Amino acid sequence: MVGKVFAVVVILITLVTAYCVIAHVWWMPVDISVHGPKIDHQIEETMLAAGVLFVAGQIVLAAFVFLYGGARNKLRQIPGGAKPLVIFAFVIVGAEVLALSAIGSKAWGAVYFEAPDPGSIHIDVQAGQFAYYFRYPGPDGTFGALHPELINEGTSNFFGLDTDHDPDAKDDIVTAELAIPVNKPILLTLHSKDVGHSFDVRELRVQQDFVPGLVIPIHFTATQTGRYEIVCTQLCGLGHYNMKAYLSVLSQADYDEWLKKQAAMQ
Amino acid sequence: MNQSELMIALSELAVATEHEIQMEESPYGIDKKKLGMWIFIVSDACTFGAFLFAYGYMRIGAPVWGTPFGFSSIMNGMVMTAVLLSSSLTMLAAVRAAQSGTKALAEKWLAVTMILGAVFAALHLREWFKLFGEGWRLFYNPTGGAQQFGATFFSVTGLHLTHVVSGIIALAFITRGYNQGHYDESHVETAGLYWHFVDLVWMFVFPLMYLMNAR
Amino acid sequence: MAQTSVRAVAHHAPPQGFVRKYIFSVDHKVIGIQYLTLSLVAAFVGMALSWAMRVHLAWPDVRIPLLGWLSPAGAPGGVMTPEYYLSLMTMHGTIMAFFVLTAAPFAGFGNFMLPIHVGAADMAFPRLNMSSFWVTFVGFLLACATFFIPDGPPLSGWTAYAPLSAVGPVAGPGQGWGQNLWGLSIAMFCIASLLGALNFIVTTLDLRTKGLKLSRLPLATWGWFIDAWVSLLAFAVLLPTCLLLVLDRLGGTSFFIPGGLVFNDQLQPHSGGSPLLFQHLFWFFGHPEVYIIILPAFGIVSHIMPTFIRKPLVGGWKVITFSEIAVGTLSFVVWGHHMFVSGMSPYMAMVFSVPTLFITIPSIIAVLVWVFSLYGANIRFATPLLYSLGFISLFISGGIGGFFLAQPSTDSYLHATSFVVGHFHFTMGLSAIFATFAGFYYWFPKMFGRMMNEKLGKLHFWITFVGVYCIFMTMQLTGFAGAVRRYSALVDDFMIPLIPANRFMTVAALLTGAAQFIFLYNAIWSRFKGRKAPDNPWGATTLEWDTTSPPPFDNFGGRQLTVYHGPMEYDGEASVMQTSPEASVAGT
Amino acid sequence: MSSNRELTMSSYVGLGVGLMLIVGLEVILTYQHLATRTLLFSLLCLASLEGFVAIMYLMHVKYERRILFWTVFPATLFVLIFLCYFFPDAFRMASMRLLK
Repeated sequence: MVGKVFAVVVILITLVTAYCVIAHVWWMPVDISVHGPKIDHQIEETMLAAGVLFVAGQIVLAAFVFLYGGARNKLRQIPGGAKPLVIFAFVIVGAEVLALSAIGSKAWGAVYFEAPDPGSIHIDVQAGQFAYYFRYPGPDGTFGALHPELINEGTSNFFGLDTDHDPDAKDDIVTAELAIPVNKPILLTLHSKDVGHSFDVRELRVQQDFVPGLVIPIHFTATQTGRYEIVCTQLCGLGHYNMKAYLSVLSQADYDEWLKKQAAMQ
Repeated sequence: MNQSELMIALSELAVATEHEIQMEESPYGIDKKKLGMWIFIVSDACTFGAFLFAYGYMRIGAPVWGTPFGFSSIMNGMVMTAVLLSSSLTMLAAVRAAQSGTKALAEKWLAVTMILGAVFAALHLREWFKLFGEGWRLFYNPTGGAQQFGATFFSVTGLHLTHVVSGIIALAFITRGYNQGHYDESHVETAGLYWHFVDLVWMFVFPLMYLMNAR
Repeated sequence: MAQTSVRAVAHHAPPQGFVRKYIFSVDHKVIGIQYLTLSLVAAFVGMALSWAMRVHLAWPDVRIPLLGWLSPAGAPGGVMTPEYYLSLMTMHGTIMAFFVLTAAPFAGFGNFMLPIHVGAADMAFPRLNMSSFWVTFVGFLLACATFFIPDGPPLSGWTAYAPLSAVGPVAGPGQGWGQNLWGLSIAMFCIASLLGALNFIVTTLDLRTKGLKLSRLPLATWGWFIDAWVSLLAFAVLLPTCLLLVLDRLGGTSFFIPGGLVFNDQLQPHSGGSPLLFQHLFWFFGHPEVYIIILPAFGIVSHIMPTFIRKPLVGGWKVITFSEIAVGTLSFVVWGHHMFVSGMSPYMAMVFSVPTLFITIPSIIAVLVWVFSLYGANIRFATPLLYSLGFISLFISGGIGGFFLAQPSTDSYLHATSFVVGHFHFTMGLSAIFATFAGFYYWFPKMFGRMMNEKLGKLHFWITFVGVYCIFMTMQLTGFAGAVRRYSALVDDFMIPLIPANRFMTVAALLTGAAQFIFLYNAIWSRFKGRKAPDNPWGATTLEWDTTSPPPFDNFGGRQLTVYHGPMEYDGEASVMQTSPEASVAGT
Repeated sequence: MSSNRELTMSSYVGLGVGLMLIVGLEVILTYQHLATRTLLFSLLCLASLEGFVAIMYLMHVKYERRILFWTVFPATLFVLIFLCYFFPDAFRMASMRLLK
């Protein structure tokens, strides 16, 4: 009796879980990046492989518990002993994980092994407790040097730019929102002001930590206009849950307009 | 009398006497204290390893490292190495004497070992105070190079020095017990193993912390 | 080639007086019970913390009873501040991972049972064993003390990523003495674990009774033995990590703190350190730690199952043991999968990903062994077996999540989401807890000489089993919607739709947690009022069932034990004790 | 490996002198103005040689059963070798530094 209840409970849990996954009760938002479909594809492949193992594992467990409760049965051993199990694990699961890592490495490589397009729009990103700031190089196309000792929130010198002496810094445009043109390759250089943070845009399929002391490059191309949330996913202190910014993917014309407006506000 | 009462009675009988029980032989064929010391050494070697790898990591990542040790410091290190190495040999002599049953001789060699250990520690502290005098701190590099030099040097050698000092204390403890007959030659041998390990670590610390930082 | 050696065994006399007998006792059985008691207290503390967090996530404005009294600053009027939420989360992780999951199945049951399993009178180094426990105890007190100091408990998570955890109070609340105490507490835990592991290894190798070849070791002992090796090497690396962290905080060094950091417009005096070094050192320990938690669970479940299915495991001792060894070994080369998006070299991601995927092979072999051993069995559904079956189901459910997190491409989406939280709660948290419960119900008669109540035990099982699925499967699946972990409030546009799911999890967590009081009641009631246990209530074969319940001070009353069989001599109703010279019934 | 013919005490003294000579060689190498990488490599090789001799003779492993050697060495080297996985990030730290 206990065994039969156990079997039914396990099967029910398995079915509910499978339903939630198949019906996409909680699922990824639609992808808006060029590299994203590769990642989505990989997640689906993995879900298929892992899902089959999950359902099969739970069902076999439930079936055996259902069938072999009590002392009435004649004891039997699985034919062939452990050998077929070990062979199954090595051959089937081994092949599966090899296939996954072979295909998966391409999805990873598309983001991290390829150099950014030389024509990318370069935007500098700084994370601090608990806000992001973005910096566009301005008309001269060069970023001014960073002087952390000059950082002053009161005068809105978030990056520590020496605008008095550094000609490169004079025309840098600093914003609290990230705007990018659609269908253009973008290069972000991430650096942190204080502790570790992260740059996570779910729709872009981009998540990358800021490492204090290092500049971490990341590149992508967005394919749909819209407004998306950038959230921090690396524990950074009390305001962690509330640390966010917005990513606006604009048409080229809107982007130029926006940039002009921002430059005027500096 | 039921079974459990019988067993309790038996167990009380058993603890009163020393009796012989047949056991599986240890696969290593050595005393359990010695095996325990070996296992400790494996884990302690990993701890030192992690410290030294952190040092390597800091050093690779630093744009300017700076190499502060002049020839006199290196010579001091040479002398320290010689002292520690001789203490290993005297320890060996102590173990041999203990094994051959010449207790007084073993105690004498143990005393020499402790003295050599103390000399090593004294030389080491002299080096430290010299560096303090030059302005080195855990967090400060007076030559303007990477501030990690002080941090890595003092923490790695400090950990080693802690091992030396606790080794001296352990040796003193064991010598006393050996003298009073609580401990036997197997305790001396196990302590010796630890002492050699401290020497072994120094064989890596000296080239990596001193020689790699020679001017 | 049965080599035996005759050794004179000098027993230490049974201790006299309350302090020697129950507090500073060198008896491994008392120490085992001390560890289990410590873990039980820690588990209820950790659970209370998780209750408070879950209630706050689901209903942020609810006043939580007692919380306002515990910390007037952290939870004014019982409504917690964001930083206090993070502190509770940090301490929940620390207490659960170290003082419950590492301590109970390994140090707790291992201490009580391992010497008995090998037929010894005590551990190899009883006094060392006692000091291991008391160092752990002081470590636990230090961790708990953080709640009562003015600086408040740390909030950097159980991973304590630098530089947040390393720069000191400038980084915000919770970065004062709470974080220092945390570092010291974990350093003490490391030392205790190292000494404990050393003791386990030497006891298993050197104190086996006549005839107990390694091939005849009980499977739980194999689990603890392999686990001792993994702990020995992994904690050896966490210890320097904690020391360096404390040095950064108190000594002003910059191991983990780079230059150019600015807090409140003030440039910090540090330079040249690397946060990634901390992550590497921490995860070099941290990933094996997951297996330190789960390997004793593997052992306990493999030990318990044959008794209740009345047949040996498929493949005998070899297949399960070799898969445990493979898991333990591989656990040291996969830590980088925690760091795929952390700024680590992307090429290293591939180096870590492949072994991480391959570690599924020995894990799946272990699961297949358990599941296919049920084939053609005569299952007796006692509570210990139910918990073992629950363990298998939970381990499968969590294990499949590993496929996603082992690959950098899929992890780059799922990293730091509640998918990860659900995954590790299934694989290491709940699996280890279920195995601990299985062990507790199984060994309780031996430890205290009384049976536990089966009805309450089963009730406890059903509520817990269904409850944890409701909590953590929901948690795992909401991760696909990108739900970020470690958020003290759900305020982002995409997080708000997840509030109903979070309320569901909270209700399930409150009910599941409440069910643990059934267990507590059952344990305490049975301890004093339970049915008297016979020496071998389950019809098992290993050495602990070959002595009285509870065992006498030197375990076997000074008898000469000779082992003739492996631990799995079951054939339906028939079974043969390991020490019985009768013929084998299972052909192992 | 396992043999009962232990060295005599005077041979041990000889061994100690030999180890000291290796240390001397290390010091001499230090002052040859080698490239840092070459110096590190040769110092590590010499130190490993010294360590090996110390473990085998001073710490007596040569005269124990083989299994002790095969327990102690693989376990320690396993950890030390895989700790090397850190270093790609150390080089990254040098090349991707925020403040030059």
